Amino acid sequence: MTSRPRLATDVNYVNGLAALALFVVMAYVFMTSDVSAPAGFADGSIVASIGYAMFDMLDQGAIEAEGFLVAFIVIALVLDAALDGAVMLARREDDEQSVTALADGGFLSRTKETSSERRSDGDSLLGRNDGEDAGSSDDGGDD
Amino acid sequence: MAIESQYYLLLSAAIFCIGVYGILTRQNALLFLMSVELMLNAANINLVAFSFYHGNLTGQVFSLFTMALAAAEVAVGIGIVLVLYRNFEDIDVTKAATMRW
Amino acid sequence: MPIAGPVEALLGVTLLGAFLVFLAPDEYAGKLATAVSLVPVAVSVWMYSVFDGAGNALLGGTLAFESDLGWVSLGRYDLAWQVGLDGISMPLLLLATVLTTLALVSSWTPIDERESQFYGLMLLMEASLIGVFTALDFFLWLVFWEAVLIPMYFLIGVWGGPRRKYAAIKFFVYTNVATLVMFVGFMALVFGLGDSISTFGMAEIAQALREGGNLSTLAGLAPADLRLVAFTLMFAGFAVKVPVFPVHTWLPDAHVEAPTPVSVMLAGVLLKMGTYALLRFNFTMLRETAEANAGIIVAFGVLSVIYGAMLALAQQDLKRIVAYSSISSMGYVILGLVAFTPHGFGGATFQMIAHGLISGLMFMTVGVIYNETHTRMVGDISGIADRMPWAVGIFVAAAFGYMGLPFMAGFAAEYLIFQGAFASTVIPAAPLVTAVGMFGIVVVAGYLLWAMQRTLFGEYSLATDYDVSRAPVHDVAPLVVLLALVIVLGVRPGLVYRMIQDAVNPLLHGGVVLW
Amino acid sequence: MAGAFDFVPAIAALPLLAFVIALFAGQYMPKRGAEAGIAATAGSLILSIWTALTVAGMTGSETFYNENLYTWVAGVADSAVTLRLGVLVDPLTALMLVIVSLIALLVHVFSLGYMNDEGETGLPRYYAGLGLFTASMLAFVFSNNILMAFMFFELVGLCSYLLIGFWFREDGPPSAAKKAFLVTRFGDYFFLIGVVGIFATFGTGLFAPVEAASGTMESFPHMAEMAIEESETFFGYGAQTWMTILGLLVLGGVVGKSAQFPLHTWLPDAMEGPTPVSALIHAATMVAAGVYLVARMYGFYALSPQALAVIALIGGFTALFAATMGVVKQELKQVLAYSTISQYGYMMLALGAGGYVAAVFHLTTHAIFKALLFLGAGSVIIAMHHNENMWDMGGLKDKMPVTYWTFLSGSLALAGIVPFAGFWSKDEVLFEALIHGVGTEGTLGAMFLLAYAMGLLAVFFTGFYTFRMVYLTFHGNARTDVARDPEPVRWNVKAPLAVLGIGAATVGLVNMAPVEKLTGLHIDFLHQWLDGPEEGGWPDALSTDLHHYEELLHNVPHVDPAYPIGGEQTTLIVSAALSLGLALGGVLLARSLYGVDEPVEHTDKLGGAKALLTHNYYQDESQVWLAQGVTVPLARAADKFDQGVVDGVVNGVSSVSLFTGSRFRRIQSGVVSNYAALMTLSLVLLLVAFVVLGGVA
Repeated sequence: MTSRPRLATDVNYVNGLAALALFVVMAYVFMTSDVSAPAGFADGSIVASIGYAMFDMLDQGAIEAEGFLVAFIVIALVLDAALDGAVMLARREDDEQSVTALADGGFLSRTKETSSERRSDGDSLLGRNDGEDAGSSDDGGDD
Repeated sequence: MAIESQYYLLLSAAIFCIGVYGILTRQNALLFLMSVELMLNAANINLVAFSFYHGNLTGQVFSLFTMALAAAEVAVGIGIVLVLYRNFEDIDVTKAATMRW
Repeated sequence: MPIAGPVEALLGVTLLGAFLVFLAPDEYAGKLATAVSLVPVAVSVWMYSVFDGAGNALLGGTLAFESDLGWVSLGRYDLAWQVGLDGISMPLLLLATVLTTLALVSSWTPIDERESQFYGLMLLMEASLIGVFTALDFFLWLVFWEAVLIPMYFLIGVWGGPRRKYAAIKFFVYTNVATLVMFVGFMALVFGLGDSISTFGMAEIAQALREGGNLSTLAGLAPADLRLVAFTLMFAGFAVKVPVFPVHTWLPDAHVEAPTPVSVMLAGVLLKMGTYALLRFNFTMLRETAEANAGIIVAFGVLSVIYGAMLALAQQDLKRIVAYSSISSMGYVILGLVAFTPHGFGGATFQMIAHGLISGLMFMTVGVIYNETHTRMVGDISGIADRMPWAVGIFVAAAFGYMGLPFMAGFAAEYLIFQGAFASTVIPAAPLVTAVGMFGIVVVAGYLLWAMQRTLFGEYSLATDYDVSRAPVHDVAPLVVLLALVIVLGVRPGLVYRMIQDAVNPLLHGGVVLW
Repeated sequence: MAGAFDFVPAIAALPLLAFVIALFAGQYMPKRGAEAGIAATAGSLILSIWTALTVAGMTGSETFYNENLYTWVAGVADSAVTLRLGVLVDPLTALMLVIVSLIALLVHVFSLGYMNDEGETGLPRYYAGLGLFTASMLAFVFSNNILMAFMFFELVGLCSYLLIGFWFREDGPPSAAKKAFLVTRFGDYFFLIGVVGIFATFGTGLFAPVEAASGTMESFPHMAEMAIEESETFFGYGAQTWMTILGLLVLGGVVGKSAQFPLHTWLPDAMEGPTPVSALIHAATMVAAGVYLVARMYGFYALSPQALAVIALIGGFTALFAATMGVVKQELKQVLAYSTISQYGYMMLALGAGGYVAAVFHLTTHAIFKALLFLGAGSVIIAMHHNENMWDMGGLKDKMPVTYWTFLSGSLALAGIVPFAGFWSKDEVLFEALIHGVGTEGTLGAMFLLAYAMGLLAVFFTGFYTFRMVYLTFHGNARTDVARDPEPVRWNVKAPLAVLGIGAATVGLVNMAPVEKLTGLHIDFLHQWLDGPEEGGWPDALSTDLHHYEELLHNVPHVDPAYPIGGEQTTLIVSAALSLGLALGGVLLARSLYGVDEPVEHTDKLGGAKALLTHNYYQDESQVWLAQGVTVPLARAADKFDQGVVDGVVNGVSSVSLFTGSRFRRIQSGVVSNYAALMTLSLVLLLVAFVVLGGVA
């Protein structure tokens, strides 16, 4: 099997109509709205002003802005967390044999055994939840 | 003469709707991620446009943050796609429907 | 005012105990919980002995163990941590603490799985109950009122009988919807009062309402109509908890499925929340409305009495019999409350205590028999009097207590209610209505005697494969304590009736009596 | 100095103590608790006699006592009544205390023979029950207000339940116990309404005024009297009507406990209990309580002609009705049971017809001879190894002479043969009914006469069934092996029989009214006892004296005596001769039918009436039908309604929401694209709505 790109055949065009409708409505709204002329920026370096705004040095920037130091730090942390999270999600559990994506050139090379094991684990876990749910609703309904 | 604000909005709406279209019509999780990226950038266009409209840089700063967050989102998103693949042997999002009712 | 009064101490100890017990290993959980619950008993008995409250908590009486701290500001209303006791809540608090301890002891035998969680939830419920009976700020009260449901839900739903899920969900949804209805009614009053109140303090609202005239038109309802609507909604809401016919059907299911100790708490204390709230809200705050509609309200009360008794007559399950008879007994409370006479109010409040003790005793006794026989169906058991003489003796005593045998608490309460209702000027045709309600004492004798004859006496036989022997001491001990309490209160009702009367008498005076 | 009156509460407290001791320590005692009971009842008897002597003025200056001793419930508010417990001692109380404690003592002693010697188990429970029974009855007797009376009345009911159901391992006794409690509870229901009504009307339930530090507390009969004089209205009724209603309500309890028609059905079933208990129930405690209550509050009943008429009619009817049923019974104790119902009917007749002394007199004599008969029957039952069927007996006369002669004494008293106790009292009852019936104007008089006629007819039946019983049991040839060789009884059976046997023969002498009237000798001691030697009678301060009652009877319902046949003496002689003649007629008929060596059943001669009588006029059937044919189906229907309709609505609501939920949840397909599509569509719709509506603002 090659990993050559193919034309998508599983496209659900009917749902796409919703997106089209959304565009129509938005376009209608925007085009009929009465918008005054933009104010534009004052003279000066925009990029520099952005930099100053990020570090709360508003008095040095030429263009009006707000301080974003806290947001900057927070986003730094979030990025860090996201990275950690991504690594955690992506990492295989210890007992699984480590198969790198590159080694077999794609996603499709995992052993059948491992996957079916996973599958059954997941099934039984979810299946039990399912059963309990159904049971309780039946209790309520029948009596 | 600057371009009227409506057209920025129109552009952003178009890109946003293309993103939405992608999400609605495709089943591949990676395409989903790309579509979401499009939608985020549509929002960025709006931010920059309104920043210009109000003469205030806050919108532009915001769009920078959005990009940073988009990066974070992609990182997590791809992680999720990996897990999805591991659990379902596929990245077709319509198959991961075990948690419904 | 010290930050932490006895009430806070009670709550704190119980909550802390609950968490300790949650963490304790199963083997020790029962004993530990019982030991912990002795602290609230001791504290509440001490509180009773130094009780110095006078008058009604909502009508300007002197509160005992009061504390009033600012809590949250919500718009133009200040929510406060306001707790305190008067002559109505003090006995109920005692009832809650004492009954919890006894119920905990009676759980040692039947509860044999997830023990630490069971006992923890029981203590959690005790804490909430303490809160319900002490809180005097509506929001605080509502928090506790709702908090009671959560442990109860789990206690029924996890440790209950075969249909426990159905019963637990029914109980939870039913009472929760009732709370919603009641809440709407109460908030209508609050909004109707508008600027004349600045807190959710029950006393402030009650006094504003009793002085009259402060109520403004709300949502197109004139003040008089607003009172009526609010009264109806609140009555409907609380009636579910009492429970009053026709919103009683959650009770038998909950009782039958719940494990014995939980039934004890449910019948002994939780039902009293309903009547306590009726007394505090409907009959204190909206006195005129209650008086004007006494005929309808008393009809619900009397109907509950007779209907509950008739239903009890048709049951085969001992627990169901007691459950339906609870409906009957709580109907008397309604009859007493609506009479608007000193003995009516006093007797109704006393009946809450008396019925709490007696129904608790009754459920516990049924539980002890169940522990040995593993069945509660009347037809399955007979002649166990020989095998477990003390338990059966107490069963007989409890049954007669339920029938209103003089010198037991139930008689005192019922007599006072009858006395109050008979002389009522509010109830139309009071003597006749009272007489109809009193017929319950005949029916109650009918079904209890019948059940006793079939189960306890005659030749020994048992449909289940268990060997019936004497109940262990720790099963019988709580029964003895309860029976002793029932008799002590029956011989000397004044032990609690004095403070009850002191607290309910201001209800009869027009307007607010300042002490 | 502490006088006898200070110890009156101890009269009831001693048996109560015996109850506690027997219950908890009885199993460690050699006689299983009997010791405590005997000591306590003996103590009660001594104290009662001391009290009686004090009332008679022999051991102190105070001759009556009425105090509130204990505040049960204090009414704080003005309009709230205060409920108290107190002690009232007047001649009636003193007399009854002596009777009750005497019978209780004898029954305790007899129980040694009947229960201990027979090797019964569960004796501590038995003696505890007896103790509590005695205690409740004694406390009931000295109650000074109607609420206290009611409370102990109920305790008496409880004890009867416990004792009748003593042999709980069999099926019969628990059922009988249930019936006894339930039927009397039905009567007590009305009694309780009456009590509540009396308190609500008068604010007090005192039988007699109490001199308290704060002033005199009036009694409710007196207040009722005043109210009638002043024509007040209560609850929308005139005073007279209201008093009648209250009186009849209280009468409900009396009818239940004293086993009057139509609530008498529990009493024959109550024979399932041990025989000494039957003796106690019938002679002195439970059944007597009802009649005693009417006598206790006679000042109240005397105010209502309707109530008097009802009492007299119920009494007369019950006397006749029960006597006819007694004629066909096979079992010794059943005969006695119906005779009890019948005799209490006489007492009610006397009370209704204004014969207060006659009623108390008959209560006294009946207590003695009925206790005797039951204990004698118990003795026979021991001898017969607990076979009670009279057709299996016969010829016991020679084998158990003590039992026979004492039993005969009691039977003569019951049949009303001169000079045994029953003759004097029954004769006086009938005489009073006759003269008041003739003397009273209007319907009330006619009612009295009707009741008198029924009472008179019952005398014949009484004579017949009593001696049918005696002949079948003791005379003729022994019909079974057991009867040929009966088990001997010991002193503890014979001693109580002897005491009572002598009593049954002689106790009538305390009030030989006919002799007094004829000879002019003042030997109507009981009359004097209840009336008092002084002008106006004593104790005047209590207004519970005979003199006061006679005044009331004369003033309010206008009950007056008149002598239809010549003067008082002639009427007296004719009346006495009539009742004696009828009684003798009954005795002779019994002798001719059953006084032979090999008696046979003659019940078939009754024809259709036999079935009616053996089935007790289908009273039990009808009441069982009322309970099982009406109430139980009604309860089942209510249950169906509850489960189906009321709970059905609740479950309906829940299934509707569950159903809609189960449909709506289909939206949650789990496919992300669908969710996104829905969101998009919703957004579109929202925007369109805004556009159409022209924005938010």
